[in-house]
Amino acid sequence: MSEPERLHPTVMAMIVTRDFRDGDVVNLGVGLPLECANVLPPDREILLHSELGILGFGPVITDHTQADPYVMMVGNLPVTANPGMVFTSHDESFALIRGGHLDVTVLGGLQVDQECNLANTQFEGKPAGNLGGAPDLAYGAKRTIVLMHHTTNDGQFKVVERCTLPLTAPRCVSRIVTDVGVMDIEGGAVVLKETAPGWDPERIQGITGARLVIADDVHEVTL
Amino acid sequence: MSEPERLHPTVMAMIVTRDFRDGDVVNLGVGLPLECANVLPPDREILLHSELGILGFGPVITDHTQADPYVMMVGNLPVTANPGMVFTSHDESFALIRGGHLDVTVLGGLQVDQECNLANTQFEGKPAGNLGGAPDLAYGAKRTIVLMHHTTNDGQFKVVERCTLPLTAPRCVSRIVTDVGVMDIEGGAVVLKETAPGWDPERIQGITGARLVIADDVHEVTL
Amino acid sequence: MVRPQRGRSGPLINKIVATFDDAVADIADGATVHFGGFASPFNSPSYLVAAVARQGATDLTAISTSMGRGLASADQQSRWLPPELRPRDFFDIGLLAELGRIRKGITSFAVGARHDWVYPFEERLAAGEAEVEVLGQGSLAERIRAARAGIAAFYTPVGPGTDVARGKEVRDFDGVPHVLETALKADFALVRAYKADRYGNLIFRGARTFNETMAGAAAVTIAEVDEVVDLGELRPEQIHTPGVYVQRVVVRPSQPVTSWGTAL
Amino acid sequence: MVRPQRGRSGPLINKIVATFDDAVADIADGATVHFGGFASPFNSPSYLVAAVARQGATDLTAISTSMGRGLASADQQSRWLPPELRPRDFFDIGLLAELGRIRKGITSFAVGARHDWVYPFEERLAAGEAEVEVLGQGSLAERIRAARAGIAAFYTPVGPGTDVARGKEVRDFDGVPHVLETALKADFALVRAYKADRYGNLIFRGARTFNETMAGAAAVTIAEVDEVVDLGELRPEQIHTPGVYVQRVVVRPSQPVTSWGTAL
Repeated sequence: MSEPERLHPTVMAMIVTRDFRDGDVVNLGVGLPLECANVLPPDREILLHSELGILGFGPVITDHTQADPYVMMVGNLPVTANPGMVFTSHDESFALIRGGHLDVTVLGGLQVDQECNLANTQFEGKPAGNLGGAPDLAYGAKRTIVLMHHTTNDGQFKVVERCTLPLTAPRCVSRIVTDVGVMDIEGGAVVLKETAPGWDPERIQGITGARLVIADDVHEVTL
Repeated sequence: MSEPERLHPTVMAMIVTRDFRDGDVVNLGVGLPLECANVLPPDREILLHSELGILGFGPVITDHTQADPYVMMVGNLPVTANPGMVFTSHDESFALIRGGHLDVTVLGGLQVDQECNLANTQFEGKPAGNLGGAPDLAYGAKRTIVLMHHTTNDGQFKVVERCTLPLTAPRCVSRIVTDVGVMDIEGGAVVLKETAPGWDPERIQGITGARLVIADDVHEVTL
Repeated sequence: MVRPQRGRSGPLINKIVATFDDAVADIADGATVHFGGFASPFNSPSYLVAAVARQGATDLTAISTSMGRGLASADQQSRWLPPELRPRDFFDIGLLAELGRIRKGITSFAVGARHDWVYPFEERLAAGEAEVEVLGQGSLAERIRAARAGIAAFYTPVGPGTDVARGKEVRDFDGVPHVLETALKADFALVRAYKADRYGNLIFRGARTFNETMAGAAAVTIAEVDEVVDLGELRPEQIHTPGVYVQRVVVRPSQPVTSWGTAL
Repeated sequence: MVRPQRGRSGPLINKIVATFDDAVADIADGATVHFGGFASPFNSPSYLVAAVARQGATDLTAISTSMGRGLASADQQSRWLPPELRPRDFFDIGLLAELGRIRKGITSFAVGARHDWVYPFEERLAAGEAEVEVLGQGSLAERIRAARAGIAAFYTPVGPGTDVARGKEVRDFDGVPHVLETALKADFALVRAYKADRYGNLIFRGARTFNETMAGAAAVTIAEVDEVVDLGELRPEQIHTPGVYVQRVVVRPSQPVTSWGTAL
């Protein structure tokens, strides 16, 4: 029995961004989280932040001729210069993060556990890791959302009872959006709130390493 | 027997500034120390700093019509905007001070003792004091020069064996320039190096609360 | 099942507040407030101070580089300007001290710098009606910056060997004694800037003093500005304070209002 | 007796150095060096890195947000630009790792972010020829800023509960655990800026990354700039880094030099 289709990254990003309010200050990690920059309606005023010192940028630029190499986010991706944009130093950028001035951070994840711990630094087979800005972001933002595939390429669980990889940040994750559903971590449990079309809770539990609590009002994802 | 004439503040300032080298970064306190800004030859490039966040200013402006209220140093004194001037915040201004980026600070003093301690915060008769920027300046500058009258208005000693007033900063003063001479503090002793015209060492000792060591080459002040 | 995202869900960002009285209306008795500037009519958040005076909040902890001169300020602080240019709308926190609103000052300049200069806060102190914590400007600025930056405490080499270090932890780093100082976060920060946009981005004119330092070091930062410009007019490289540090912006009146009692 | 002060006693301030090779000539083996930028051809001090490679200093402690990709950098990092605009003169500290010059890295990105991206420093690490200290970018930036600001150490809430806090003091403030981090001062800081004047005042273009953070956090800060302008051309409000933080300035060549081995 083949598994149902998983959610497209664009849809995953739309699930994350549907709750953003105008004025929210949101840091987007590289990879999947950055998709969020591209699905925000242009009439919304969400201030996007990237830790190298840019705040208030718009969508990723795909037309190379329009790219300004001085307006880019982490990962050397050129982004749109929105009115009201600000540049800072790295130390001020993290003053802003650590000082509690971010509303949301959307991070990628390798493992998230039911104690809200996040591991997103790859150590396996590597002599060291890459912490990047995630430790500060996960601590400093009022809300940390992890946006990731529900399992690894080779089918290993990423939503787990207890992270086995080194922690990037402890007790920080409030929501997990994956390609099969939406989970909130509440009171030490992973609560399944929304499911991708065709994915019932049992099937999601089957690819999840933590026991899922099924929300009373669990429903198919809406945008 | 009336005492010889004391040095004019302008001359005192010239004694301080004669050792400045081009490129020196110098903070000037209010009061007597500020005289230094006015005696620097215009062809010298000494970068004057004031702790509210201005670096690289020129002489105090006396022609009111030329004053720019946005270019002023501590004490609300308008100063000249030299090319290359920079404005900063207060925190960056003190990062610069504390971080060791100042060559010289010229401070006023109420008492200086032979252990290089400085007291320049008035407490007598007041319910509290004014520390201002002096604690950081005296610590952070490579060299702290105190520019002050040798005695108080009512004849009390200001160069003393041990400060009796609360300390502003410990073990910081390297040179004292007063209206009767120049003293360096070396190895726990106040060493008299230069004397004002008409003031011999004995007479200076007579108005000094610490035992003066007379330098072998003590001489009349030169500019 | 997956439907397209709907449009706008709320108002555009607009931090401009119509009046100074509105801007400070929610400062409660007992609040801790950063007051920016550096004792000058040209960098003091004068109209915000006056609005706090009108609003009546009392029992305040005031964090400010100096405790102010009170109503005599404008003349004394700008005596070097031609009389016709002297601002008549300078109010500093001495006004709040005069009105008995300040329970505690955290400051670098607690009193008049001469025996015959006696300022309102000093009189309150002498009368036992207020308390004060005096520290050097560098430690004051760094403690405020730490609050903005989410740093709980830091070790500075400035303070050991003086009264400032009393009761505080002193520890050696590389053989040099350092004193532990903690972050000074406030409920409100009142700052003065030159231009702002509706996002709250600020630029300053002249030395940025404690205005830049304090912006973002409080739950609510309120900026008093000379001018509000269109979004995009302030260039991203030139903005000193990112708007995310600022919650409210109020524009100064085009003509000076010389009485602090005037609703504005 | 009191004679008028004599005239000039030394040269005017001029921090402009003629060549990159001159600028880095005194970096000794074993030095600790801040490398600015953030993995982009447009904010990396590329020509300074190349000059250090030519100069030969080894056994370096390199402080940098990432440990670099080495000679493959330019293509990989600017693949989103039209080929004709891709800089061919991007050198990052991966070059120094390739040459075996780095004994220790202090960084946030020690390795390639994918299994199949294996960078030079990572190979050295795997071979036991280098060591590394990995920490989050916020703590890295703050430790460097602390060095610039003369702060010995600080307590940050970021790190407790993770490997970063191992062996470090953890202390509660307001019930939240904080880890003690110390200042990271270097012998040299190599930074990239946009414009400079002869005082060493700098302005940056775009995000200022670690370039602004590191300027002033070393005994000697060297700035690689696109352009030197006349003194006074940079407005005092717009200068990002005061010249007192900068000891040397070198101008980038007007035409890209694509080989790191070319004396410059």
